[in-house]
Amino acid sequence: MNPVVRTLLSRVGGYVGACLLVVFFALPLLWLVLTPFTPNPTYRASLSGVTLDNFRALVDNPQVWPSIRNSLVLAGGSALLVVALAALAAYALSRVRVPGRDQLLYALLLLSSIVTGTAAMVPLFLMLFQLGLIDRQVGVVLVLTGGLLPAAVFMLKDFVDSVPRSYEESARVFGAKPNQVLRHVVLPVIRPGMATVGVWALVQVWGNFLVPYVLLANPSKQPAAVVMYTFYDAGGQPDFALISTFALVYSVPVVLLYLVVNRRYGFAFQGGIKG
Amino acid sequence: MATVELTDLVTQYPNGVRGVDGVDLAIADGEFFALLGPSGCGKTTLLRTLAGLEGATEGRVRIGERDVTALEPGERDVAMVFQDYALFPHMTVSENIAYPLRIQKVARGEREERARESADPLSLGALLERRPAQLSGGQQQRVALARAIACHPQVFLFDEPLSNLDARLRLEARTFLKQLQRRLGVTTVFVTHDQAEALAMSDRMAVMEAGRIRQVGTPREVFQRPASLFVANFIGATPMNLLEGAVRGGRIDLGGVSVPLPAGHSGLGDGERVVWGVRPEYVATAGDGVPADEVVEGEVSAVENLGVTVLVTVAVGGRDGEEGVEVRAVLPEDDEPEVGARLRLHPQTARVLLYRADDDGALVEP
Amino acid sequence: MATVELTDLVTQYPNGVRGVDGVDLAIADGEFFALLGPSGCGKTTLLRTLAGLEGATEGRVRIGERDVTALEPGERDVAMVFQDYALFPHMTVSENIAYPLRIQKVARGEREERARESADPLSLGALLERRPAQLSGGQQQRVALARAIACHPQVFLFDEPLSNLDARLRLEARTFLKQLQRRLGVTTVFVTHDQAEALAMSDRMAVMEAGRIRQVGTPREVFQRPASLFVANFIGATPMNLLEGAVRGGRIDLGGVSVPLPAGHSGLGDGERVVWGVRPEYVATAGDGVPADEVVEGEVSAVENLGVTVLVTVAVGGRDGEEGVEVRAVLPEDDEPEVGARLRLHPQTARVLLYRADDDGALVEP
Amino acid sequence: MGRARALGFVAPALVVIGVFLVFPAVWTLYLGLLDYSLTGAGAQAPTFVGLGNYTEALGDPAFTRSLGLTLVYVGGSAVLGQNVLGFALAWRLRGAGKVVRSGLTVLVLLAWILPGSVVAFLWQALLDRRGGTLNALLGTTDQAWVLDHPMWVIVVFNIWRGTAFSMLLYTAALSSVPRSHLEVARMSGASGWQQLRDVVLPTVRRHVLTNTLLITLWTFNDFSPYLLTGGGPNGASEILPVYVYREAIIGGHLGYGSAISLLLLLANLVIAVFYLRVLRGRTEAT
Amino acid sequence: KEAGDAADPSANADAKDVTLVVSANDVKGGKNAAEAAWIEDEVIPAFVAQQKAKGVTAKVTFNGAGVEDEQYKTKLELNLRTGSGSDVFAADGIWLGELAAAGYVKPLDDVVGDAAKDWDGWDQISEAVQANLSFKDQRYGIPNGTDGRVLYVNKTLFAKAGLPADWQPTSWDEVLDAARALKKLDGVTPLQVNAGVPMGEATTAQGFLPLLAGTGAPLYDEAKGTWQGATPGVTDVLDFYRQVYGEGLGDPRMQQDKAGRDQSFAEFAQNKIGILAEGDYFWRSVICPSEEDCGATSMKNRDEVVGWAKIPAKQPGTGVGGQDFVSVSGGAGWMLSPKTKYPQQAWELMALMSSKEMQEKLSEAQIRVSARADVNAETLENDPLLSFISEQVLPITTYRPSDEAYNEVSLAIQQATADVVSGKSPQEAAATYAKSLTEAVGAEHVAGG
Ligand SMILES: Nc1ncnc2c1ncn2[C@@H]1O[C@H](COP(=O)(O)OP(=O)(O)OP(=O)(O)O)[C@@H](O)[C@H]1O
Ligand SMILES: Nc1ncnc2c1ncn2[C@@H]1O[C@H](COP(=O)(O)OP(=O)(O)OP(=O)(O)O)[C@@H](O)[C@H]1O
Ligand SMILES: [Mg+2]
Ligand SMILES: [Mg+2]
Repeated sequence: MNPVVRTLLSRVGGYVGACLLVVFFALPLLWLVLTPFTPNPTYRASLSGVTLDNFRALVDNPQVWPSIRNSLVLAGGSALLVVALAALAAYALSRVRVPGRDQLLYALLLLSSIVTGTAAMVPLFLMLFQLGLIDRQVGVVLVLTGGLLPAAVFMLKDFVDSVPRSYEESARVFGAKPNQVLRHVVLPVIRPGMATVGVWALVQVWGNFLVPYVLLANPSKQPAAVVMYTFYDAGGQPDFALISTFALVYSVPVVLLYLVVNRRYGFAFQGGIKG
Repeated sequence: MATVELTDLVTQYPNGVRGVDGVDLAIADGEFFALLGPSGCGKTTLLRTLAGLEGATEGRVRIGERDVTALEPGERDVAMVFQDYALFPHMTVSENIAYPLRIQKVARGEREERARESADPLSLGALLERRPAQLSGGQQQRVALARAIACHPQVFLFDEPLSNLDARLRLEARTFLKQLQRRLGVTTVFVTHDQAEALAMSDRMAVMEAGRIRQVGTPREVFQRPASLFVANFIGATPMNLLEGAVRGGRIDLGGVSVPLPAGHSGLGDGERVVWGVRPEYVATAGDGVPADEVVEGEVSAVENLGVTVLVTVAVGGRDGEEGVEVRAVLPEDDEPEVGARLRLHPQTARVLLYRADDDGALVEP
Repeated sequence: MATVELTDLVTQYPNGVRGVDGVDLAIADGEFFALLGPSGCGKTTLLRTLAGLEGATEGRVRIGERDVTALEPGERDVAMVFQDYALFPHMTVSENIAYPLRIQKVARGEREERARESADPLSLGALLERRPAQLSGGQQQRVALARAIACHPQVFLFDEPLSNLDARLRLEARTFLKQLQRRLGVTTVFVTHDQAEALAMSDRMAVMEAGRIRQVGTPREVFQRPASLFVANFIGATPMNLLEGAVRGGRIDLGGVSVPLPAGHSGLGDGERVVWGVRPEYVATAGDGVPADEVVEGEVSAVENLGVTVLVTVAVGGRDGEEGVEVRAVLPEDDEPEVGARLRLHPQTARVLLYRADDDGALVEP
Repeated sequence: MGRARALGFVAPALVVIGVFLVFPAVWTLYLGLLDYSLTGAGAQAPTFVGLGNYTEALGDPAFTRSLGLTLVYVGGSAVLGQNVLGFALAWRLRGAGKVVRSGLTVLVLLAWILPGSVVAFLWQALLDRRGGTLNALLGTTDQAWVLDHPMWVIVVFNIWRGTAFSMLLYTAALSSVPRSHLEVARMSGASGWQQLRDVVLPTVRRHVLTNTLLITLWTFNDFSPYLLTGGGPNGASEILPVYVYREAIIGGHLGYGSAISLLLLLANLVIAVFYLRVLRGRTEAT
Repeated sequence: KEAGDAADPSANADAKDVTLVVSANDVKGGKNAAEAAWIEDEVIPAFVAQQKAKGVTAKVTFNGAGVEDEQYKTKLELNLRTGSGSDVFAADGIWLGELAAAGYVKPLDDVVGDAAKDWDGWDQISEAVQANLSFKDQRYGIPNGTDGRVLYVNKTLFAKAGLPADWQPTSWDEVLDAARALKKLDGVTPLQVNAGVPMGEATTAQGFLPLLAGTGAPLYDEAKGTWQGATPGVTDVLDFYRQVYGEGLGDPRMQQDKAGRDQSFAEFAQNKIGILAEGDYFWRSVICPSEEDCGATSMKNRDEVVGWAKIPAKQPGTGVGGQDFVSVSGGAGWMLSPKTKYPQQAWELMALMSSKEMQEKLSEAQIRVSARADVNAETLENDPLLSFISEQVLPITTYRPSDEAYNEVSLAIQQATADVVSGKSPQEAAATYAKSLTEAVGAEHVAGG
């Protein structure tokens, strides 16, 4: 085949493929973009006029802002805790040879699938009750952190593995104590990894409904994910005006966070467990 | 500044490999000492044991008056420059240089002051606010040096600091590093696998093989009288001519050619197998005045331009189906022969060294 | 085998950088041609454009009789050896060597046959079933070569194939590669930033700077008469002495010292600024018979051992607070001076080259 | 770093994991041995039934069907869908222009970071039988995607939702493939597919393993299809997490639900070991 | 074990500082906002004032929620189990059996004692409605309200199909005939009866049970302690479903869809459904004329367009107790946690909530059928449907069994209807149902076969 034609064809094919992918990924988002501005929102993604009334209704709703704040507290708290604990653990696990380390990590990963499942709700509730952590946000944060930690360590360890040891050794030769090495060198270097894992953890918590709902009694402590489900009118009909607008507002912090992290650190993963 | 003394040092890795396997070494105060050897011989391990990054399995390390064997790296008062420089990517040049001072809790203002002081003589003054990723290889190397200098250590440890530089830069950096060390007068241990680097820069050098030191001496001593075949093979810009043969009738028979026995070796018995060695630089074209029994003659099989000189490989002997031998000579550029031409070479008998033809390959002293 | 011809070649990267910026070059059939230049000058880009890995923005590439400018890399009948060898870690040596044949759908049996054929002369016969990770650097390099040979290309392209070897191996590989190319007679383009490599191995070489070719010629031509300051600076095992000065009264005043004007340059006007250049190898200690006006005298500031020779740096002039200049000389080992000693040097006027003291720094032809 | 200090670094994470993960998980596993329910008489005095719950589950056609659906779901959406699409995206976007790359990346990531409850609405709006965007787009009326092709819907949904992770991981992986290896293949005349097979895949095999392990695990536990299909119609998309939800929360059979959780875990383990075998087998040879 | 502790009715009876927590599945600004507002703005201030008059400082918090009933129930059970959470809570009558069997709740007589026995409000609440929050003849809480089911009809469609505006079928066949007539209209779903799993309890309460009541026997025979298995009655009901959905009179897809109930509401509001079997809240909260209250499903002209009819027995006279017409009611009420620290004050709060005054306030905020007859008498007269229900339906209605197994039985029923809707034969579905039933309650508690 003529090389020019060939290049042209592959170009065109590439663009068509890219367009299809864009459509595939963008189509479901249409509703989120259009509905909040539609006067009488329904399941349909249509724009029958533009209005900001829905936002006004949202502003007037007493649950909205506290719930977003609670979401920030829960998700932010969990993300910070997850990142902090996982970074420490990942560093140690990456640098010290422990027999069976990878198996242990994987076993924990598997166990985490149990506590994130619905069946564990009862043991979790009873345990937190005994610990006096029911209806306290810190309890929710701890439970969520526990569930996310194994995967976070798993992912962060790959980042630490990719940091040359000479950085640490160099600092040690200059007399840095181990925690100084960690603070001055290792943590800053794996910051992109921590940011990425942090966003990941935050997203997981941000959308979590069951755990905060069950473990928090007071509605004023409930996060947005729980409140999202309360926007039904008296007849049990979803109130799309509120839901769509709230969905948009509710998504904004996560998207913003992603944008910030992406700009500052680049959103990236390391990968490749040591087979 | 300080002396460095290693006694019976052994460093064994957890997997059982002995990276350093019984080393005794004394390095003088202010000396520029090179550790040379092929890849995997244990140079880095030795350096790291000195720095305290690896624990010594046996033996002792003394720096100055202190026995530091059991001390942490940070307590040994040494500074190390790693092969990959290990500059912290998230710190500016200035912060990198001042890092050791930060550890020593020097106040920020003074830190910056001293960073500037170390940076200036290395022409880094204008780069202080950049990050390592924005520097060229040569600049990175200088930052690593400045960082090592900034903490005024008693000993510098350099692990192949030049090997990441390109050929030209490497030459310049050599001179520069040497002058710097001279000026600072800090005892320096320098690891390299490049013999030219070791020769050019060091006051004294050690050649290592398999965790052991094979020879210690000034570059001159090591270059002129390599103590073993291994060292002989390793040292020199062009590989040394090393040909196995047997003593026969006061001469040495190299298979196809025979060369005179150097003076002082009459003690060698007839038929004894030795390795005849001479550097290509000490092989010249045979002028008319050269006695015929000191000439080896053959066909030029390769010519390499070395600049002002050429390295000529001559296939000697090998008639009657016998395997011949190759003799290399470095000749002035004007004498460059054609490949295929016949050439008469004259190895300077006074420069010839003999080695035992056994595993150790020790130098046969006259 | 084939000639290679580049006409007005320009290769521009998407970011606007012109890696190759107007190159005309003709390489003869069977020639061993080296591309030399500092990092970033466009050597790799040129080679990759030749290989078809980068598209030419302007100009044409011809290999043999064919215009290959628009062809895919796989259709150009060239083989490339990469700097990192690019051996596939998951394939055995034999599979690696036979990989191009596998793509060409050669039957398995024949593939193994031909892999063996290419491997044997490179002494890889015993290693065919190993994987690259189990090979030393030198062996890996030979496997990469065998892979290039196996597909019987018309042109070999080598991108710094030796730079990952350690110093010793590099020297051996040089000779080996040269001999191999000679035997196969395949046109070869060889990229390096190491001038010694280019000098030693190539039939002809080109020196590049910033995407352009600055000089083409045999190693001898380039070494003896670098066409510009840039080339002069770049070529040579030791950096050339290049000192700026002014013509004054039939001599050249270098600031503090004055040296004779070389023959054939009487056309230069008084006060004209030139760069005086001479290789350290062409500077000797001044014997008694040397006329005083050809001697430069100063204090030794550094001595580097080069093996059989030493590189001596002498600070000349610089009295009365004036900045002096440094003159380097390569002296025989026996003449090694002490640092700090006074030394009289004699640059061979016949070897001195003059360059214009402008940005181009072109050679002033006599 | 010394062992002791390392332990110090790991300890906080271990404590949190021990208290808030291992302990409740073990407790859950213990409940799986009981005839435990949250209400009714079973809550008063649960009896020990040993492996009763397990035998019951394995004998329950609803469970086996659910397990089968889960395998289809995981296989289709994660192992194949996210893996392949994520890889393809990472591969294509490598050479793409900045606009296309960042645009697509943001879209893919949005699907990943938007909260599940929001996403559920988005997909209901997309697939709605009456006025869904998809029907409007295709000109089909009254096409109830969720009812007619429930498994397809949740598989495609999960591909949409989860591809971002694979894409990110493979982007990192692909940057570890030496360019020269690809170029050797190109110089040999290898086609795009041959380059992929001979160079890229062998190099990123470990990343494939990591990725596949993680997304398999996550997809096995993914509850979000419930928000789309509710497990229906008539159980046709009742994957195991939904099954557990129905049994444990709606039906109140906590002991049973816990037992299923363990079975879920075991299935996962078997699959993980299988991956390790397949993907690692050849690495050992080196 | 914890749940088994004996309650002490007199605990803290004369405390001067009282803290109480009320919870319900409603929340201001969301689900059932009116009730949440009522609790926060009416009940609590009134209670605080009432206590203050007695010299007691009361602090009452309301823990609202707005989630699916199963989730509310799960959390409620966890709270009751540990004794954390609320003192007074809202619960659906059908949960009582389970909660009581688990020991999570106790009879009012045990927890509160005489005060509960002597409450004057009981007189206003009919026996049947009281039974909704009673278990084994003991009262566990005070009912808050009740409801009734009818068949809603779209009069416009009826007119188009030539059916009478004051339609009142007397047998299932008449219903089906009307549906068949409606079927001739284009784009109209003639008849929608709740079925299938996604609708949850609505399937049982709005669809299956009213039909079953029309076959003569209740689902659960209290006297014998048996549930109807694959009885002819059950099979008849399932066969009715088959006719509706198998003949295309109803839209089976809507019953399978997760949001199917919402869809049927929306379609009814758009005049696309002829007959819909629903409870009264459909009238007041789904298709009310106010767009503000009922959103997209509001019907401005509801009062002109929408008619209703009582649900007929299978044949006249075949209903439970030989009735011609039947209905099923449910309803939630207030219960208190046996672990409350302040049983007397909690009771006082409950009693206040169920007082005439408060109940009237609630009915004003959101019209509904209260549990109290005196309240209904005053509040319902302006609403034709609700007064119809209160006058004509409640007398013939039946309540769901409050047995602890009810939840599971209901799940089995939902599955059976789902099977029929998706094409299985009624006999097959009934057999599967009977099997699940046997597993859930034991063979000795299953009648018929
Ligand atoms: N961390 C380690 N664990 C086990 N063995 C090691 C370790 N590091 C090095 N070795 C082994 O110890 C020996 C000496 O290694 P070392 O790194 O000191 O060599 P080197 O002389 O620095 O080589 P190079 O020039 O390649 O850097 C080698 O055989 C090497 O394989
Ligand atoms: N992929 C690329 N995209 C943009 N610019 C590039 C790319 N590759 C190289 N360049 C630029 O093109 C110029 C020539 O690069 P090239 O790699 O050809 O240099 P080189 O002579 O091979 O250098 P080195 O000795 O460091 O390998 C440099 O300025 C480089 O920064
Ligand atoms: Mg080393
Ligand atoms: Mg290059």
